[in-house]
Amino acid sequence: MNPLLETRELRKSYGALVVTDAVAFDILPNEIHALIGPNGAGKSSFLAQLAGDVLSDSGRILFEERDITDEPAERRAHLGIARSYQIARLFEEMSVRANVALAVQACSPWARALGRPAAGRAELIEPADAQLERVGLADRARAPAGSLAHGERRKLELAMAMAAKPRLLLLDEPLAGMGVDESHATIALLDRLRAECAIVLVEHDVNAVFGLSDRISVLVHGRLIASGPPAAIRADAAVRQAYLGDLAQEAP
Amino acid sequence: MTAAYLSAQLLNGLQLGVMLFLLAAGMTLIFGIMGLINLAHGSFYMVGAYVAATVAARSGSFLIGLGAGIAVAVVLGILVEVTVIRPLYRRDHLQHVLVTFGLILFFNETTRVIWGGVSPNMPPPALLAGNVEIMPGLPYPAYRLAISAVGGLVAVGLALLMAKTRIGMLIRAGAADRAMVSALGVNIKWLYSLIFGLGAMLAALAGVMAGPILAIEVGMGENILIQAFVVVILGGIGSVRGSFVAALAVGMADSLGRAFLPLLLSQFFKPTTVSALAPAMASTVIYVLMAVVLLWRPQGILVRRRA
Amino acid sequence: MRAITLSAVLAATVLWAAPAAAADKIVIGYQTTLTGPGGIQGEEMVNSFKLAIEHLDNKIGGLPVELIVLDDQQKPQMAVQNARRFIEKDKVDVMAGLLYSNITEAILNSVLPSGSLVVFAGGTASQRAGKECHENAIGVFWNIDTSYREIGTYLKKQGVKKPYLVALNIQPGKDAMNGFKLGFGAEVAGESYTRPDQSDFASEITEIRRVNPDAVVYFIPGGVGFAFMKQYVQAGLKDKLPPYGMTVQVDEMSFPALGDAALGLKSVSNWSPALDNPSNKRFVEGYRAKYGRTPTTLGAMAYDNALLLDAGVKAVKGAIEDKAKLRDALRKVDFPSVRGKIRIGANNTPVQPLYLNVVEKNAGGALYNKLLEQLVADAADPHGKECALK
Amino acid sequence: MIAGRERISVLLALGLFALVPFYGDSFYTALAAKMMIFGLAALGVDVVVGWGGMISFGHAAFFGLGAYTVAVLSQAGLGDALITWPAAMLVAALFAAVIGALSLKTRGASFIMLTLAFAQMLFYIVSSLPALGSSDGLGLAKRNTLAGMTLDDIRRFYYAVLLLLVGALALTRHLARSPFGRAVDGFRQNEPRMRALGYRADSYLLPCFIYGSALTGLAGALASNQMLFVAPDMLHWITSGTFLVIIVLGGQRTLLGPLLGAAALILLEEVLAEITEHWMMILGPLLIAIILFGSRGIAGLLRTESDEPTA
Repeated sequence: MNPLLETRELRKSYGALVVTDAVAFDILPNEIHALIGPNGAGKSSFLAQLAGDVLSDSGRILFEERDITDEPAERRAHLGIARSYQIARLFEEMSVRANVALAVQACSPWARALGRPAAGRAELIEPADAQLERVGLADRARAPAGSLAHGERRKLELAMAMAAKPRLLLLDEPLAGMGVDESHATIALLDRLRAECAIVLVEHDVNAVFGLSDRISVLVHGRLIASGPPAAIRADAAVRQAYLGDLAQEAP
Repeated sequence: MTAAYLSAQLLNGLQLGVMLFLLAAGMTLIFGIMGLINLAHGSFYMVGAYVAATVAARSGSFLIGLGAGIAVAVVLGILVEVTVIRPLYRRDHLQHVLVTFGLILFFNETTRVIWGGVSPNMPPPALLAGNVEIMPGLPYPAYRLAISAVGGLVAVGLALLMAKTRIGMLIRAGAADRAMVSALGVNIKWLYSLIFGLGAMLAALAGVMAGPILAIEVGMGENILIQAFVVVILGGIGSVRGSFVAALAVGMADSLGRAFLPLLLSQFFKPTTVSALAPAMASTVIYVLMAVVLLWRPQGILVRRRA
Repeated sequence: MRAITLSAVLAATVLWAAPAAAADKIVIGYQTTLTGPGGIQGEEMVNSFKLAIEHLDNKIGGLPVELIVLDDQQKPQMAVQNARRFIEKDKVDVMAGLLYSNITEAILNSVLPSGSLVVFAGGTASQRAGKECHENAIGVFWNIDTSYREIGTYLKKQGVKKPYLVALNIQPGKDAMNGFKLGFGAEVAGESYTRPDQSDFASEITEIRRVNPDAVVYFIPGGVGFAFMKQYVQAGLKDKLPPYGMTVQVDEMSFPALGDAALGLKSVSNWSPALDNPSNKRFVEGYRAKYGRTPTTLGAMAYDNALLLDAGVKAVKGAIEDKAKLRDALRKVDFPSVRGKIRIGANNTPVQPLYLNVVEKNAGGALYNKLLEQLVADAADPHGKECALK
Repeated sequence: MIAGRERISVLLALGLFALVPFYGDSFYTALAAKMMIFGLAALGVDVVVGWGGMISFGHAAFFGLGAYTVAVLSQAGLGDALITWPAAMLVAALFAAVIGALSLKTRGASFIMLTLAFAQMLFYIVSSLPALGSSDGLGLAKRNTLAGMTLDDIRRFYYAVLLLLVGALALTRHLARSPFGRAVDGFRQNEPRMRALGYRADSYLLPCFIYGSALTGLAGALASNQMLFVAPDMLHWITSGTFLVIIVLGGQRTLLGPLLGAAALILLEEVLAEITEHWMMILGPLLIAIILFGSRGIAGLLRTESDEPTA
């Protein structure tokens, strides 16, 4: 099977600080591929490079065998890449529903944007509500996004990312700040999402990562030091040495 | 067209550029580090000139006037920073623009009340009053040369301050990453006041030096301010070196544009057309320069592209 | 236009019906620039206008005066709003004052169609004296074109061959230089027009050196003018090539800014404090006594503004309700101008003498303009022949 | 973002304005017309600054361009508002397209300075072109006619202005609520997120900039008709600053804000100028205090808790 997305020799640095170094990474359709590593390993930077928020210094990114290295973020979104952020980036002054509706609307053509009020459009509201239902935020639809609790903000991020019906979802710590019940529900949701799209998952919750992922890659100081199925990663000596040692202590 | 004429026009451009640099240097630091748009920066230029002219006339010494002008501007600058500007850092750009717009109205009208609308006179120091023959057939006012020299010295001084001192290190760090400086445990409030005072000092220095050649009048800060903004944008926000290069470029473009556009146009058009067209075109030269540079490098001349 | 025509007809009928009786007072709407860089000049105008009314026993043409003074802030929009207020709220009988030509233009454009009478002391665009002259707009100002025309004539007589012109790139600047060319009548060595916010003239001064003219004529009023003069003096050109201009650029208002840089500058004016006539004596002495310095041309124009109004109202015996009669009287009346013998020309601009002055120091070491000679006794605006008024 | 209670206050305010000619004499009518014209100009600025989050410090350029368009057409003998007013909007829009496209290559402070610089550039060009009357400006022989009907009577002109203001408010309200307006609001609140969702900034911010500029251009056309005069100072940066003061004074992103802000500023100037010739010494600190201590503006004060964002 051809990979949905792959990177070749991807590199990014800020002055002397190299954040991703010659990263070769790929993800198959409908695969959940987790990216783990210690803080500051460059995981979020790597996601930003994939999403186009940050342009890479060198190397290539291929999406469905098409070179998107120099495409801006909005082009990549249209091609089917959506992302959520580590620190939730919401439209704080809008309602929860309007946030998701805005994500739905991104897929519809510009010319249709001038007519009736957004708030009365079923073609925006219904898909938005469906996503809110999926993440369990339906009862908060009318609340301003700025008033949400931490876990709820994560869910809203997820709903917005899913609203675009992406083929590749880039999730940056979707479980952070969630309670146990919320976490379980979200993990179950991600598991089901596998049927719709591929997911690159950056997450600190080790149990969730090992439980959900088809493959896991380990990023340390901007370099991929290992990549493989969960069992192989668990057994990898280098990973244990470099990373899992201190992660094991952190894990609950 | 002689070499002497060309050199004279280049010197004119240099001197204008140096004046712009003195204003732009402070503005770019205030922009870059505090994220503050300060329209009232020109007010320090004006206050410096007024105070210096008055003190110089009373004391009979240009240098005492210079010192007084700068001192008053710095004190005023820090006072303004502490009282009005400090609550603004967390606000948006629009509020910066409006509050400093309000400051301009206040400073201009207060100056008018204090000095009564009369432009004070400020002769150059006697030592620099004459002309220097820098080339055969090219006499040039000594005072203007002195301005360029002082501006150059200030540029070097600023470069040393930035490169060699702890304050310079903090300023550079602040320009790159505001949060980091406070994380280092530096008293950010103190640093901001200091930078604002430094900006006011440079602006006042420019104002005092302009005193003997320009009219000291209410509103003198605003005209040069807009040109200085162009410099800041061209040089890249937060970059003192960029500002220096951009200031010289703008100074040259403006002076040479005024000198050579009429000559150039007269090759193609009738004199009446030239006299109608040339001033309009000459006054837009620096804005065209800005638009071109911006299309080519939106982040400024010297600043490297950051994604 | 129909509404206006109709109301004009109505107004005329009403006036026809009413006998021309003397009004009980005259309301004057006085507008000039009181804030901004021109504020100090406007202040002198208001002071002089008030001084004249004081000298006329607080009456204009025998009528008690209600004077309303407004500040145009040197903004055309504000000026028009003020003019509206004069007409519609204060119901003034006549508008007076005005300083900057662009402001005057804005006001004349907006109030003349409604039949208002404006007797003003400030500058206008040159076409106001020519094809855009209007019977209801009467100027008592100096005249830029005419002044520079006389500079041209004078320099020609002095044997100047290649003069260089520097002017602000605004309409009065162009009017000035066109006036000069008219009087000089020959090719000039070069000219440059500088933008109004430009205060560094190094480039132009270098150009002057390159061209190497035998005279320099400039029109750069206000603060930038001071800047030009200081830089010109510093370049060491003043003694070799004294620049010629109008006295309003080198008078008591500019001396504080220019200092000794002004010494020796020659300029043309339509008035001098030294003129020997009773009105002028009263004005200059009164102003010195009250404000502690010699007035400038602007003050003189404002003072004359009041004197003309006084004479006009007297001529119609206080019957100021009949605007047309008052206007005709103002256009023809002989008034005791501080300028000596002047009259309002058919194009509603003054026909007046022009003088050459030079800045010198008096016994006390203070700068003043010394009257050198009268250049011409009856200078009329060159555009007058394009005016259709009789 | 425009809730029911606000709709009532909008209608109330417009109703009050509609009554002015019945109670005020022609001077006050003209003053109220000026408030509406500046309100309309500021509405255009609010569309760009308030809704789009693009702080334009150069809207005086569009105001002036609209005004000059009317003056130039009037000199060419074209005096019908049905031609000249749309032409003014078109000219403003064309310039806005170019200035906006260039300026939108940057954000933040650079954007502010770029719009300022372009406006100053136009200011210098206009004030030195003899065809445009140079620094003296141009006079209009008479007001435009509206489909053959004269507007010389201030009341008639007043109602024409009121009608256009109502139209502009209605259209702006409609656009603000449309998906397009929502997207523009999204860009103001969080541009990177919008791009990650797949929105192109140029497709939303530039049209928003152009629309707002066209409104300001229309206001310029009306201003030239009221004053019967156009002058370069309409394009000066101080005018741009005044527009910003108006929207902040009145309250951003509120339909009524620009109109209230314009009314307040014009009244404030009148009142302060009565008190002292040095009224700017009061206005400056007053402005600073208003922004430092009460930034929601006049319309913000009218707003109540129930006006929450609606979905």
